[in-house]
Amino acid sequence: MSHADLTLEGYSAAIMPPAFSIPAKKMAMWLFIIADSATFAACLVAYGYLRVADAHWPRPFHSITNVAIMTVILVTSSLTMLFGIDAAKAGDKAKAVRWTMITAAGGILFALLHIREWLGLIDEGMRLFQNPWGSALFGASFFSITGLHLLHVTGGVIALIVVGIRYKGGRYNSDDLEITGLYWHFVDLVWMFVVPLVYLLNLSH
Amino acid sequence: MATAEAHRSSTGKYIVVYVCILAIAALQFVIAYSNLDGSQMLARMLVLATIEAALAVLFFMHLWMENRGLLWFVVILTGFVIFAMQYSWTDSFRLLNGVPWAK
Amino acid sequence: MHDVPVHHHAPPTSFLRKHVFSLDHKVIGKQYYGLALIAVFVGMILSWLMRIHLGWTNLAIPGLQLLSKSGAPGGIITPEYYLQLMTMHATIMVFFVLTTAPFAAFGNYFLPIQVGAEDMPFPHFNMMSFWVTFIGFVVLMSSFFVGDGPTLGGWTQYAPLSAVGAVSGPGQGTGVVLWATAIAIFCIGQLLGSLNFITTTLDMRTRGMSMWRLPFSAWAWFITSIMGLTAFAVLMPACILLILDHVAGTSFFVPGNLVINGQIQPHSGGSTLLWQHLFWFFGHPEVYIAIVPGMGIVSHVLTPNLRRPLLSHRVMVYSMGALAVLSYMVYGHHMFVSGMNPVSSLVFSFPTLVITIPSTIVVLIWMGSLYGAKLRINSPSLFALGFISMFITGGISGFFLAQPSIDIMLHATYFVVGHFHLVMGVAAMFGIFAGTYFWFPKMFGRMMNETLGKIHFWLSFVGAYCIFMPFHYLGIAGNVRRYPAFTDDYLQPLIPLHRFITVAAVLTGIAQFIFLYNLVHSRFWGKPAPENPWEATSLEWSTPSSPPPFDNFGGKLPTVYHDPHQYGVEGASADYVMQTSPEQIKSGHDEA
Amino acid sequence: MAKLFAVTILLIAIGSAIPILRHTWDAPPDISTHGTLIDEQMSDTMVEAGISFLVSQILLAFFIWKFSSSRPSDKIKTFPGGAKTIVWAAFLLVGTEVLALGVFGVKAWANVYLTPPSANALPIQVQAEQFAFYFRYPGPDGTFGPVHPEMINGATENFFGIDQTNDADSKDDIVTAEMAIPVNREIHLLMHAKDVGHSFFVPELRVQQDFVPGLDLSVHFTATRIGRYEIVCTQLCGLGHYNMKAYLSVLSAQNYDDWLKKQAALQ
Repeated sequence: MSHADLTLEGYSAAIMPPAFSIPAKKMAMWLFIIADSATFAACLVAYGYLRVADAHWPRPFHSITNVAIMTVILVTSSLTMLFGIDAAKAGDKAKAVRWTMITAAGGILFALLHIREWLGLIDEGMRLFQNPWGSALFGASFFSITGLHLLHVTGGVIALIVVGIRYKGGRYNSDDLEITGLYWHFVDLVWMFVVPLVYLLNLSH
Repeated sequence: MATAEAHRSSTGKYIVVYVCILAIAALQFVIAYSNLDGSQMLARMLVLATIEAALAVLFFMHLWMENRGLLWFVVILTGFVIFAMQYSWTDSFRLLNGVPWAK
Repeated sequence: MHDVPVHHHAPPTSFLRKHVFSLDHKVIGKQYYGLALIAVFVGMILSWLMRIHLGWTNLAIPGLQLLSKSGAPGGIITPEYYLQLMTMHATIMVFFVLTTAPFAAFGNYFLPIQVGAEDMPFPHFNMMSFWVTFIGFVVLMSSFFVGDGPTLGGWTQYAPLSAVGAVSGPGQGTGVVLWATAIAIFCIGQLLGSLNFITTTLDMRTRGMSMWRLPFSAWAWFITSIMGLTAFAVLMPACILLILDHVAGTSFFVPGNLVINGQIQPHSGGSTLLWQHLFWFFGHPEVYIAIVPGMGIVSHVLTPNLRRPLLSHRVMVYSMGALAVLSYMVYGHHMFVSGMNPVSSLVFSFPTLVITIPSTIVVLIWMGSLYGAKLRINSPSLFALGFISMFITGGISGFFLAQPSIDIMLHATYFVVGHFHLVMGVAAMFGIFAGTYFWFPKMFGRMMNETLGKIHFWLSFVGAYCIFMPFHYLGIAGNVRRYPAFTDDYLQPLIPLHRFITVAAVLTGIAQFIFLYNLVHSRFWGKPAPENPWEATSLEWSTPSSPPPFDNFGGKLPTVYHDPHQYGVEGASADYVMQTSPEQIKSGHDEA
Repeated sequence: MAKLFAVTILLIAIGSAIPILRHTWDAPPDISTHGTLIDEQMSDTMVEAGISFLVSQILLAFFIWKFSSSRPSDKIKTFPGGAKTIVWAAFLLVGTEVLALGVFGVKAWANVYLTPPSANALPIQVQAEQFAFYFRYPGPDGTFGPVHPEMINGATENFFGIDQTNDADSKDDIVTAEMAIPVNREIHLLMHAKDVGHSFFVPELRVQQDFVPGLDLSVHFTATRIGRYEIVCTQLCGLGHYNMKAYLSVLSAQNYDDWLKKQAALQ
């Protein structure tokens, strides 16, 4: 058992209790989330900055159906993640794995819908450097922000599957599942800002 | 570690939060179709998104149940950094008027 | 001692795991130090080339044509090659020396030991952090040999010069992409490092080690890593957007209707000020990422040599914290005349001026602690005192630059160059030197040569003033920076001063080879170090051996009973009380 | 060793102050109306910074001298008042001093940047490009014609992209490579970057302003002394950055009119 494990299991005779009463791994995830929020915030500020500066920013989205479905899927996957974590905490391993995999499936579905949407837009002539509706920066910012988010979703799905399998095999415990869950909720949380800023404000009337 | 019983009751709480988040998201979609001008709409969107995010952070990510120190650490640090980024806006607005002679 | 035994992993035996992909924070710390050492000499030699060119523009530097045939035909540096060398000098120094050496190198080695831990909580991340940084360095250096050389855009890479591609000058195509890639990679490395540093400080402290019992250096690394966590997270997407502008034809930072080389550029809609905002939002915290660890190291080195604690532990820590907070609120002072909203200039000016207050407090605490102390003069303490002198000098020129009205005269002149070289370049380097002389016995079990150390100090101290003080005069006279040659009439009288600086720079640079020799020689043939050569109290001096064993404390974790800097304690059995000593003392000097 | 160190610090501190006190390398004399405020601000700051610099370096030297030679039996002494005094001193002395500088500095800044140019200011356009400045005078009609970037052509010396055949306003515009201005007349300088970022710096005029591509800025100033000065670029703009300059001639009103006529004839 290493020192790190000591902190993870709250074995506090040899060391000071952790600052915020959470294991180091969870703390690291929170720190990652803080850093990542700064990254997304920088991207969104950059997008907002450019959008405000352009009086004729394109508003090409006709339908909200796809993005609404994607939002519901992602928020629901957060909920299923919570069920998985709860089951793991209660010791019901099979149920926990099942819910985790359902969450991962939700992530995959989200990613597929997203890619389908991307392909649709690419079909309409939207590229990183141009689009048929106006400011070239529309495509650039849309693809880079949603792309960054999609990258996070993909990473999250892989993490969920890996952690889920290893949890099943006994290598990881319910805490690890919970920490992966933290990340997954964060991906969901970022989407909550991406939807209104990138989609809804660019809705054509 | 909390007991299984505590978790059964938390399931109910999660569903309430889930419904709230979806309801707020739905409200955003409704606002998107209203005829508000840009800044008004943006303000409403941001407020709603922040509420959604707060719900997710506090209850999905369990920050409310953690040590209060962690809550303050995360919220103050993230809030401060994001707030500090907002200086640039005035220049963005200036770009609207400071168009090059060419245009 | 009431040490608690812990089980630990067996030390690795394979060469790769032991020396290359080591998970041991001590090895990683040394690797970072080695990287910084290579980088600093590369950076220094680049500065030599630049200085020689500035003093004697048409002087051929033998052999330089081998590095770049087009950049230095016949050994004479072309203007564009000068700018490329300058950009690389700045990038290497800021990122791969001033960030890696005081923060990543010493922090990795000593933070876990100072909090009383076996290792960092995420050794794999730690290893990745180093190797990712290393890859960043390799990518950056590769730009010397790829295409038409490294970028010439300066380390700030202002768009659109940096964003429109090769059309704007040599190195602006591949060079910029490599630069931005290297920096983005570097950001990932430092994010991983920061993550480890923060969790180590928060969660790995040994029994009795409350936050207020952490020594100054540990506090400084902790505060720095919080800055690093958020600042590098902003630079990374900015670099990626810059790369997209290059390779994917986006125009985040390029407005429309630019005519370069007779062609209208295809870009439109972007903003050059956006890049500046994003860059400086990182850039200013970065300045503090370079200097705050230095402040921590200097405090940590000074206390054992003053034989008394600093006047206040808490005030010192709060001041460093205040600097960290302010560093996010002042970044616009780099942009006073860059076309930013003139009202914002005033808004940024005041927090910048307020920075004077915590900085003054830090300096006055050092000075007030000198009062009535029993100062020991040795290489580490000389460098620490030299740091204070440099920090004062460099800090005071900030009075001028914080005011937008004066900045009209001084912006982009050598005054700025003198200011930041003294305060974050030389001062931070002095912090690194102080740390090296101080911790070398712990890192390698041998003492460094004192005489050589002192010679190194004198030459560096006097040399640094000879180089950087005249920069201020040049700046006041209006000498613009980033000029490979001075063709303007009003700059002609200043050229003798430039030659003086060049001579000083070459001599000071040569003095650094004394340090290198001392480092290498002492590593193998130095006098064996006593257990606690500086009679210091913090935990790194309680490890069973020098260098510490694989698990730092030999299978047991220490227990901490005291504040970190207990010197000259009344009624104690010795002049100093180790943090691990269970001896009951009346804590006389520290309110913490 | 410590005493030598103290003396070294002292010598460096005094040696650094001498060129400042003797004005060995001074800023060129001011030729503008707004520059006085900046110069005053500069010299006030120099006094405060100089005093802070000398006092703190001398104090550092003195402490190093005095407290490095104690015997082992000596007891350590604590600075009177301890950290509390220091914090108060920092806030009260340095804080107020520096903030006062900041507050007074607002006036000098606002004088340049937050006051609009007067209505009869003479408008002149300046376009910065790699690596030259070009100036455009509106001619008798007092208005500038529009600019067409696609028409910019160095070979035909159409640096601004002016369409002199079709645009009425452009017909009388005068484009020059050198800037001439009448003395004691306010100039409203309209700044445009053709390619990358540049800067307009005339040390004598106490004017420095970057050109921002995509954002046309302006500065205004009044020169008070006839002479010939250098305009230099201070924003890194590429390999010829150091060579990017133009001359500013401040002429008497009569000479300015003659100059302008001569330039108009050359168009």
